[in-house]
Amino acid sequence: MRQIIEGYPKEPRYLLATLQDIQEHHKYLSVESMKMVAEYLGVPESRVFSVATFYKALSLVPQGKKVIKVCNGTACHLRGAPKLVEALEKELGIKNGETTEDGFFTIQTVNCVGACAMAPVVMVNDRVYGKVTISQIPEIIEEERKDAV
Amino acid sequence: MEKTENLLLITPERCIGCGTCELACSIGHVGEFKPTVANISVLRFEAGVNVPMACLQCDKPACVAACQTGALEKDPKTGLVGINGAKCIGCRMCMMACPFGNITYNAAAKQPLKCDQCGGSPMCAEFCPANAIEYLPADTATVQRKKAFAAKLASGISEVNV
Amino acid sequence: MRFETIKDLEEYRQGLLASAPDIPHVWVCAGPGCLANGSMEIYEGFMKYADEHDLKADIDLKAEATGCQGFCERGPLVTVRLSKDANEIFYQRVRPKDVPEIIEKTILGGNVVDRLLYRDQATKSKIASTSAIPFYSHQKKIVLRNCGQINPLSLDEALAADAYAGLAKALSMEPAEVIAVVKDSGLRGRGGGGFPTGVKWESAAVVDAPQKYVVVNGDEGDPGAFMDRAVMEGDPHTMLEGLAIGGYAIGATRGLIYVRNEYPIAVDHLRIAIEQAHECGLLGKNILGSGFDFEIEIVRGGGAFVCGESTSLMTSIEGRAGVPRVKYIRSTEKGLWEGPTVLNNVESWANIPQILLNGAEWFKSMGTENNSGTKVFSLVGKVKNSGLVEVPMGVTLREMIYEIGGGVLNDREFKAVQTGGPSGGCLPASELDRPVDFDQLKAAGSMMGSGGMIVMDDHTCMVNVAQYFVDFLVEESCGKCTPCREGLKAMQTLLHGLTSGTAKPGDCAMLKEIAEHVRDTALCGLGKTAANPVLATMNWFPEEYEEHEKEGFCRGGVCSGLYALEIDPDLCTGCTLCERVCPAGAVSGEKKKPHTIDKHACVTCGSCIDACRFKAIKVVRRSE
Amino acid sequence: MVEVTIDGQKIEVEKGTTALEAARSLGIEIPTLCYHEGLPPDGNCRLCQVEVTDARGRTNLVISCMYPIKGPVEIRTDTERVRDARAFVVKLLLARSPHSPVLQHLAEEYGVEPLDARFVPEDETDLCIRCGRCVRACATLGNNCIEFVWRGWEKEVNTPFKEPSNSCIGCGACAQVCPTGAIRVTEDETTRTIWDRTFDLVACERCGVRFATPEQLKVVSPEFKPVDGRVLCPRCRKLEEARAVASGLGAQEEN
Repeated sequence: MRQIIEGYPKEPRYLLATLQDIQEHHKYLSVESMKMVAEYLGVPESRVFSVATFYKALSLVPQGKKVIKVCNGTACHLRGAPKLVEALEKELGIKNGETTEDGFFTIQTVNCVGACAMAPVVMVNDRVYGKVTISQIPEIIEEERKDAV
Repeated sequence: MEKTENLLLITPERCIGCGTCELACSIGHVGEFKPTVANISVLRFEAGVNVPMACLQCDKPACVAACQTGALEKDPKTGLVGINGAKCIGCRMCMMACPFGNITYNAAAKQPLKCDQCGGSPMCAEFCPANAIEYLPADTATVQRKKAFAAKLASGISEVNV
Repeated sequence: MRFETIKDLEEYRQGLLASAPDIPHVWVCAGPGCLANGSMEIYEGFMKYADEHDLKADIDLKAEATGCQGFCERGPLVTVRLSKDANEIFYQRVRPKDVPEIIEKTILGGNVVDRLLYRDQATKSKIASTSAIPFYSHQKKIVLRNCGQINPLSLDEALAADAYAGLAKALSMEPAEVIAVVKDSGLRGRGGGGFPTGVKWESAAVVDAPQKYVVVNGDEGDPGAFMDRAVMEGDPHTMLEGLAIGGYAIGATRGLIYVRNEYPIAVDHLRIAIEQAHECGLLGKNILGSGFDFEIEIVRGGGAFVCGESTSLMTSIEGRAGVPRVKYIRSTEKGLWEGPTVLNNVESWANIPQILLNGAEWFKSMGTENNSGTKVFSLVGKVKNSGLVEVPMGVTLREMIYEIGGGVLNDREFKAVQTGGPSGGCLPASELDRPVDFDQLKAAGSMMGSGGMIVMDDHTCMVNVAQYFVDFLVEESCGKCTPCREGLKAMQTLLHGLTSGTAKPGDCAMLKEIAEHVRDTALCGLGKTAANPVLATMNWFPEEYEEHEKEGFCRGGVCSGLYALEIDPDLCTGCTLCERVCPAGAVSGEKKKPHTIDKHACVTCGSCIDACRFKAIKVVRRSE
Repeated sequence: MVEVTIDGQKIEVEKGTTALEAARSLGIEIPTLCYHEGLPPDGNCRLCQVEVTDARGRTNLVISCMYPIKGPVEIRTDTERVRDARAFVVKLLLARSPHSPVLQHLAEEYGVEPLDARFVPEDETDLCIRCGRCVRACATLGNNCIEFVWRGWEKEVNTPFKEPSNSCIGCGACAQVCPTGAIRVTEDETTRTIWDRTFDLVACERCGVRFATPEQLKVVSPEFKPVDGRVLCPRCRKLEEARAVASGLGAQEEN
């Protein structure tokens, strides 16, 4: 953690970048980590918390091993993304934005992953599934669960 | 102090402790006789010694130093420490900073209160029957008198730069 | 290698061109769409095959992963060119198992693999040459000219394709002359607003300040748009070059690129390109001996749509929550860290090098009056040929959708086309012959935006579309000003009422009133344009709003519970597709005989509408 | 100096003067919520709209608290469009905080018909209008203990990590500047509680009155001086100062 934080010069402008790096490595921002960042960069804790809650790329709660991102860009929306979210919620028994109790899955909707031609698109971590249908959802989950185990 | 046109001079030796200044001040500022909200107060001691206390309009005012919004500012022309109530955010630091307890805070109005010399014709001086409070042109003699008063204060002259 | 002078650079470039071997060349598209379709496996397949079969003894093969080639619908794409003068052969929907065949048949044998060719829907004939495919033949590429043509990680390839020649030319001119060329060219900001780029540069150039900045807005946030991503990933040097030219012109020694968080590949490619340019003296101190110093750094966005707004973007670069500032003082006077700042989007910057190199007249020869040059669009939605296209300004919507896009998916009826993302609007069929440029789209009540073009068919509910954008904006509003924070929420409440059949009489009128007020009173560009999706759909499709409010009817067949479905027995062929997709088991019928829908069992999910190839599923009013 | 016309009255103002300042100098009242003279302007509530017609004849709605007068413009503060825009802002804020007397009063003034129950959030007791005066006050004092967190409709003011802030000095300026009274400060005999943090109150070593938090006294310490080694409240300080004067005049120890 300290290594990540001290990778930047001690200037307030690196606040967002530092938090992003922590997010990337630890999958969320703990209160302790945010306090360390505040101290190192000389930024008020209130501002760190403000930035941490403003940007969607940052999360205050641990994410699942597999983060399922359902693209809800316009093309994906028109081609049925909302129904995919419903199907995922049903399959995993959690709401959009939540993480399963076993810590395997988090469902998120994202605004456009830039693969509109393959709409609707679902990303599981870095893996992209294109032209997804509701009936494929259980298979995808099964496959990813095996991978996570 | 040179730039000040007039000085509010307090001569406690003359004070008879009648409290007229407090009444005059409150009537001037809030339109009623209410010594508790006056910006001047008379402190009465034994043996008939009475001391009126009001803002000394310090040269280097602690209240101004404590104020972060510019609500309190010393006017370089008149030497007055003025309050812009609209700029006050109610932190009350001025009140704590004043070594003489000469600023109060009106919580209902969300305003700090201190002597503003009634904008050039202080009521306290006008109504003081004993000339314990005077409003006189600043010259060598009056400045000297003011310094003499300040020197008697517990904080002493050096600290307040009066 | 370090270029000390312009002459060094040009000599090196000539050397590259002269020494390039004339060997077969394979370009595997590694744009976002193809990558998602597994194009990396194909690329690796080529490399592996070449290794294993010791191809080099026989024939030298150059296989490369490129940026987006545009025709995402048909991906993964592989382009093959046998020699310098030969036509490019375009292979589509290639699978890893096709690789040996392409090598053996095409590269070694000189024949095409018929199965992988594009089949033109209109003529029903197969087309081998890229340039003969309608999707490409109507395009004119300036910004995308290198995307899909070069390896984005190779500086040499970029240099062979004229990279930094525009910068070299600019450095031999006076800054004011550079600005004059950009002004003359008529280039307007490609981010959406269409403000003249040269004028913006000039207003920053005249300000005297110790530090000025040029900034790239790469926070491409419009849902359904990925133009800038393609440029940053596929041809990073062009944008860096444009930025350096801008820096020289206005007197800025620092450039910043604000890249959307969701684009890690773009960040990687830009970072590598910056290092490459730095190493050989195309960035850094005393560039090409001109005395001009210029440094570029990358700033990653944090996932906030509002950061596409200029003042929010700058606030975000400064390391704070990306909240906009009241803008009565222009950024060109006081922007980033209070310094004069020119902010342009990726596409604007990428146009600059070619404008410098070829001149303002050349640029003006394309497009329409006051709208010179080209525009990149991501053509997506219910259109056959989804993909990335670049066309001269002034091409009509019809050409875009029907000739390049190949028409509406499943040949359904066209209903609307949405441009400008959450700030834009929808245009109906009656507007199809409208030329596409800044002024024309604005006149029709939409806007150019950054280039998302989303086609919608008759199985689209315009109230739902408006709700989609408002939902998006409610989530993305920074919440600073009252109209955007509270007003959008109120609009959302009304729209959800309409789409769920719980609207009250007068709700549409109230929605319109609130939308107009939000437009007039919000603080920043996001808020001021946030009402556009609602106002535009209300303007062109008032009947749909009325039906939702008064009858609880959704003619688009989208809003659950607000319609019923029937199968037209005359059109139904009994193919059973609808029966198979129905999650509720509401469709029944014998094979090859017209099917029927049990309205009581139907959950109105609409899956069958999209599945039917014969337009046999009809949306009807519910019978109580 | 620039000459501008405000509601028909001409006035000369310094370049850069805001429309609000110019109007107020003529005694023309423009309602404001997020604006506070002692704080940097933010322009977020959008209540102080006025219409400005520039030299080219273009008329726009602007927010007067931040619109800088740069040329000879005409400003109108009470047109139908202006009243309409202000009423819209009030209507939205009132839906969020239906029990706010300040908003109720504005709604009455602008003839606002409140939005129906669908637009009122579940927690209708929320008085905060997200104007950020408290945040700016705290930042101006250099304490930075509260900030906006989350965004959009979810946006609210809170302490870091929703924990009691360790940089808070309990001065209560945030509550003092809040235009709607949304911030609660509670005091009992010995403590003051604000933003979930409870502060001891320092007792005057003479009269025993609890008058400040230790954190406040620490901040003010360059100016604040104990008298004779005793921490005194302002009233007692005044008394002690006067006593010093009095004893110089021969007064005896009183009481």
